[in-house]
Amino acid sequence: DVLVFAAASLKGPLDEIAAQFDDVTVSYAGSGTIARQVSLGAPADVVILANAVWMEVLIEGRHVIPESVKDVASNRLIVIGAAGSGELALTEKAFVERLGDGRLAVGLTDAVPAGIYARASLEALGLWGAVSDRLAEVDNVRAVVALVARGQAPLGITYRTDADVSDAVEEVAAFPAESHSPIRYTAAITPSDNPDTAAFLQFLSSDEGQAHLTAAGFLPPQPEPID
Amino acid sequence: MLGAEEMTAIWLSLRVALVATLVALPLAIWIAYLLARKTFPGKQLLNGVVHLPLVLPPVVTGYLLLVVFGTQAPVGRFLSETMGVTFAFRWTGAALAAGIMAFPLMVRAIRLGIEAVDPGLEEAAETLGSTRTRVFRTITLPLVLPGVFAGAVLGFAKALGEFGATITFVAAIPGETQTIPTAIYGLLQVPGSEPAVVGLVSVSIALAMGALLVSEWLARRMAKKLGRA
Amino acid sequence: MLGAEEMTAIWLSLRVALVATLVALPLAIWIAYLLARKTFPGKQLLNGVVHLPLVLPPVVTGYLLLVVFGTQAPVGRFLSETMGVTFAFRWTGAALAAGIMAFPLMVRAIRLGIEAVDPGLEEAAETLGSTRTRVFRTITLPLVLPGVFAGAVLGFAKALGEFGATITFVAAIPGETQTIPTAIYGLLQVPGSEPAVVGLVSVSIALAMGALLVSEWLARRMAKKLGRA
Amino acid sequence: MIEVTVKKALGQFNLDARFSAPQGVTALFGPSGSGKTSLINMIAGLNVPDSGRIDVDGTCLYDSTTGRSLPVRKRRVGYVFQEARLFPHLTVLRNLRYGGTHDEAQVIKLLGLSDLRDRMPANLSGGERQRVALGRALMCDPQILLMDEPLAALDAPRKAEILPYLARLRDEVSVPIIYVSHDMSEVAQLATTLVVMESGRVVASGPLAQVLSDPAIVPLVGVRSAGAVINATVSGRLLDDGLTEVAFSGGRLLLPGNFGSLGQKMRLRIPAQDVILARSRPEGISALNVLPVVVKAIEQGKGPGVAVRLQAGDDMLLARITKRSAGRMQLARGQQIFAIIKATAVGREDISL
Amino acid sequence: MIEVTVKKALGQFNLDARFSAPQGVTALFGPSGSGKTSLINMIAGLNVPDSGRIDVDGTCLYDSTTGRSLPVRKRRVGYVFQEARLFPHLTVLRNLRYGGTHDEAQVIKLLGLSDLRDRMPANLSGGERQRVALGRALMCDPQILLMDEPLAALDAPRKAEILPYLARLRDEVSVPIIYVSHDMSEVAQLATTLVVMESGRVVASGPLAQVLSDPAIVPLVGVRSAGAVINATVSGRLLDDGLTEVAFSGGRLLLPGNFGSLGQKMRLRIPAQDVILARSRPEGISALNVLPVVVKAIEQGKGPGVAVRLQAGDDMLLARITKRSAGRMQLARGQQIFAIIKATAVGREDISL
Ligand SMILES: Nc1ncnc2c1ncn2[C@@H]1O[C@H](COP(=O)(O)OP(=O)(O)OP(=O)(O)O)[C@@H](O)[C@H]1O
Ligand SMILES: Nc1ncnc2c1ncn2[C@@H]1O[C@H](COP(=O)(O)OP(=O)(O)OP(=O)(O)O)[C@@H](O)[C@H]1O
Ligand code: MOO
Ligand SMILES: [Mg+2]
Ligand SMILES: [Mg+2]
Repeated sequence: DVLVFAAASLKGPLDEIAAQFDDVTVSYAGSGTIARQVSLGAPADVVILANAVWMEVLIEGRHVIPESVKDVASNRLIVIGAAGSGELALTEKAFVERLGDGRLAVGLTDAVPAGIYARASLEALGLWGAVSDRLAEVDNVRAVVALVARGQAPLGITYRTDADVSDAVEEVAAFPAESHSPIRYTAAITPSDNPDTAAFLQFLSSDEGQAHLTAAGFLPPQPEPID
Repeated sequence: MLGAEEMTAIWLSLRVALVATLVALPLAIWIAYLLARKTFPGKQLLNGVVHLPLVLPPVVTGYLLLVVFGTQAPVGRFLSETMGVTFAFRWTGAALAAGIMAFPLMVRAIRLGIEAVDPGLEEAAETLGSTRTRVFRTITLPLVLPGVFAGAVLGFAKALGEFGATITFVAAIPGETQTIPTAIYGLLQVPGSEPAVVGLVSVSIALAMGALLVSEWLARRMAKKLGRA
Repeated sequence: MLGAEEMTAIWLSLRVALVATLVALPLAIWIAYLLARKTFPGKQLLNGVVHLPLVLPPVVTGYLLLVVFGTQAPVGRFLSETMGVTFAFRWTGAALAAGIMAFPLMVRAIRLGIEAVDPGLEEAAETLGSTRTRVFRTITLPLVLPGVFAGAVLGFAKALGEFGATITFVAAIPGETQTIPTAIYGLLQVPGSEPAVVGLVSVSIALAMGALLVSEWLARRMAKKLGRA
Repeated sequence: MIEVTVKKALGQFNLDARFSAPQGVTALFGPSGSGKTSLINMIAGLNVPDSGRIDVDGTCLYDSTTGRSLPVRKRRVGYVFQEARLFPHLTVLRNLRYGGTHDEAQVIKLLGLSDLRDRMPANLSGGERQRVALGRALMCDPQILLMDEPLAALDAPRKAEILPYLARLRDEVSVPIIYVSHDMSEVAQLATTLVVMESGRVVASGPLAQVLSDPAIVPLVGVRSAGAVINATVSGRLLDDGLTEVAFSGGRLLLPGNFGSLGQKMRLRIPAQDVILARSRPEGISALNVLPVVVKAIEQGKGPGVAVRLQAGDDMLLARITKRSAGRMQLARGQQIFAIIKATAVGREDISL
Repeated sequence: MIEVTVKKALGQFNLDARFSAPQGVTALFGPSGSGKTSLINMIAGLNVPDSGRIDVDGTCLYDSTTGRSLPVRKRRVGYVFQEARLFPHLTVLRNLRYGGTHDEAQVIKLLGLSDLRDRMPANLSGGERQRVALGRALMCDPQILLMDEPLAALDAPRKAEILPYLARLRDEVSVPIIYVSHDMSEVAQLATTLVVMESGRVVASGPLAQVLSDPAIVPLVGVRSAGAVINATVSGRLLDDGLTEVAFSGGRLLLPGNFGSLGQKMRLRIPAQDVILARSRPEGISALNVLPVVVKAIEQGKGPGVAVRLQAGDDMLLARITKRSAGRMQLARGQQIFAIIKATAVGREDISL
């Protein structure tokens, strides 16, 4: 049996992939939670995180086998608005206008990966100053979607994969990929010596596995960033 | 160890929990009274609804709050248009979420208190010409105070600790809706933030312990007066 | 609407909540009795510790559980080596988390019940030659049953709804630790899963309502017997 | 005027009571479990009959045919409960004032409550508690007073102290009183009407003197309770001897103690068992009161006793003697004999001013 | 043998009581609030004195000098509380059996509990509740019985029914009983020892007859309560008249009712107020009992009364007559006179077999 601890945002495609095996079970949670659990002895065979920093922590603590770490997918950071609200230019004026006296929903900008990327992009595009005191920071990208879907916030920043969750929202802009460090979903094997893990990881990177991921809106793994 | 943002979160949490408790208390007393002493159609339904925030995952409660009290939602819009109360991304919204999550605990404690009051005393007060309202105010309520204190302290503690419904409903805006638990959550997502977490956790504990000690003291004073201690 | 995984989560939740409530109940009664009737050094500390799970954000409680009962942790290792009980990432751990989160609610309800029992009756039983234990078993406990029912139903509801501490402590492993609330959390990540979420939420509500009705019915029967209704 | 007709099933027990009582004190007398408390609870509105009607002084409190049932607080009953029911969180004074402050100073003085004013109920003795409950009911200025064995927990001197106050209440304030008691001397002193209950039914009711002098009632109320009640006037005082002389239609009686003022009307119970009969006027005996009387009737009781109705002036006395004495004295109707009444036999508790 | 010396401050109230009582029933008599309940609570162990010592039948229950304080459950007291304190969740039968099943059938029968067996306490009347409490205490086979006005809520016939059982208990089981009551005829019938309390202090204590015939005690216990207690033997029966003849050292007395069996020893209270004195043997009167007696002492009371101690055989009787009569009769010590005791004046409640 293979026990996979995976970032919750991967649930859709990963469930499909796991269904190809008889003996793969996936437990979903936030990346930070998973990392802490694994470092405290969780019986996971495979770890898939949406957060590269936490993977570093696991590698340093020898909780995963460093050589096994591998990018499995990537994502795009986008701006969502209420369905039918139309394209948004990535300019200060457009943001300020669209927000009105509302707020911009994002993940916690110093804690949740999607929030951290959002801050980086906004800074890179020179929009941070205009919106930094207009943020509504939440714990989870799905909450961003909920806020925008319920009309509570006019705009929100999420992954492209999240925009599909609700019909009430649509993508109104996409951040340039280079405006933030790459969004990396990395998988690794724990030192549990489970012989079946290899097959699962392999399938993940296979064309078939990747097809499930792209169908859900994920992008193929990005080439290694050049340090 | 605790930065300015943490201090703000602490003050805010205190305010949110206090307001949530104090505003919910009268309503909790009223509902508890209905459940303890009255029979009416839909009683079990009311009872069930009161317990809902306990059963539902907090995120779901937060989402339901959005659906009902959001700016675009009928109730939320009505409140903001007629009474000028908005909850969206305001500390009042955090208090609403905390109050609703704390509500079942308060109702149950107070209800148990009411059920322990001898109805014979209320009867006696009625024969002395008191209206139901006066009987409640002068006999039932004072005798229920231990239950009310218990309910208030449970509610306050819960309100201090509430996270899921709050962040979903009003996000974590520093100085407005970022309470201790949301601050802690943020910190926990970052590797190596443990010392700051310990600081905030200690403050939470200290606040709750303070409330607990005050309520125990009040209850003891009360019991002494009634000759039970 | 509800797939096999959801059904599994429902059964597991039911088992976790039941076990958590039933195992915690005797302990809660004991602690409630201590807090209601005894004075001893450290009483307020105990009282505070009991309330902790209420005050702390559930995630923090979850981490603390992981730190204390994890496979690598001393207590966890001791328990698993001596008694063969492991909590980490097992359904037993989910029950432990649920029980601990529900504990303050149970203790408080039962304590209020105990405080409402006339000590004069316990005195009378003592003059009839009963030991303290027998007095407790035959007089105090039966008279506290309404409080115990209230505590049990609050605890059960809370245990059904517990999310943060559970997912942090034991993750959400389908068939082992994935309860209704963690299943709902997962579903919320997937487009088009609203019907399943609504289904699970309804089941949660139905279960809690069932427990509520049973406890109300038991309490009413009891009250009738005591001639109060 | 109180009129009560009620039916109610209480578990196994069936209450089916009917009585009417004029102004004054109606005593409810009956064995434990006969339904006295249940009955006055219905008058207070704390219990709703299955059917019937309750009127107090022309006000209909309850009528099952019209569906009328006045709420408890509007019935203005002063209810003294068997178990006091003091409000445990209020001081004695605040308990007293809960329903009103009618006659406050007087009530506090007469019930000896002034030292208790600031106490909490938990620190009162059983008797103190009942006195406070009584005071509380009185101070709410009730239109009807319901008392459920209010004095059972009091000692004799306290009882004697409170009873005259109740009697005055009856006479001056003219508030109807329903009084449950096991103590016939209490009842006899206060009551105008006696209602005797047994197993949920009214087995006898009517004016006190009439019911009490009915030999058939003796087994129900107990031998010691029978006796005539007469009206008299304070007519003199023997200060040296500490005696008071009262006059009634049948002559003069010397009673122990200084009470009343000259010319004051009073009520006097002469227990049947304390009357001795003699064929000739006895000489050299310690009993001070010897009255010439005419035997009006001799009624055979069930036991060893015989009740003798005696005419003394316009009043009727009752004597209870043994059959054997009646035989030996050859008592007969119309006979002119003497009734000997010991001065000390008429206790202070049998006199009400 | 019970020996109690205790001190305790209760708020404003100071209890400072000392008494010792031999085997039998010790009556605790005193006004409301005098500390009776507080005192027996200390014997039961429910209240701890500030200092003192309590011994029952040679067992030390409490001693402040040694720090000994037996736990409540080991004191084996049968405590009948003023407020019944029945366990509300148990049926009457299970309440009764809670402390044991000693003498179960007899207790249930004598207290008239058989119909109540399956009832819940909430559905009992006040008197029924107290009877169950009494039964419960009796059935735990106590080494000492503490009764706090156990019969206050009972009607006269029930009282009369239960009292003989308590008397038998006293005589046969030889369990010491401490009995708090306001009713002297209850006390007189049961008690061997009388302890009179006032404001937390014991103001009089000793053998019942002695305390009761002390004129100084009369204001404390009430005029009606004084009276001699004599031992007599059932000596004859007048079936036709329904009378029973008893003999004592001073002569024979006819009493109403059929009680006891020939030769049976009994105890008899002759209330002082029911004795009439005559210089010559009166003729043609209804009172059946005329005894030759010698005046032993004439003691002046505070009020209009005079207490006359009379020697009748080896026994002492007490008569309470007015000063005026005493003067008119020119009573003097050593005088040979007659005591008239009405047969019906000695009530069933004054006789204990
Ligand atoms: N709710 C009830 N269910 C069943 N029986 C009841 C109920 N209430 C009262 N009874 C019964 O009705 C009878 C009358 O009770 P009630 O209290 O009126 O008597 P009471 O005359 O006041 O007696 P006491 O002098 O002892 O106070 C009792 O036998 C009691 O057991
Ligand atoms: N805890 C306390 N604090 C203050 N005063 C108290 C306390 N307990 C009792 N008392 C007082 O002590 C006195 C004696 O009370 P206790 O109950 O012993 O009287 P009692 O003789 O039994 O009276 P009753 O015949 O009315 O039952 C009362 O005046 C009462 O108010
Ligand atoms: O992988 Mo997450 O759900 O953004 O922490
Ligand atoms: Mg009654
Ligand atoms: Mg007392």
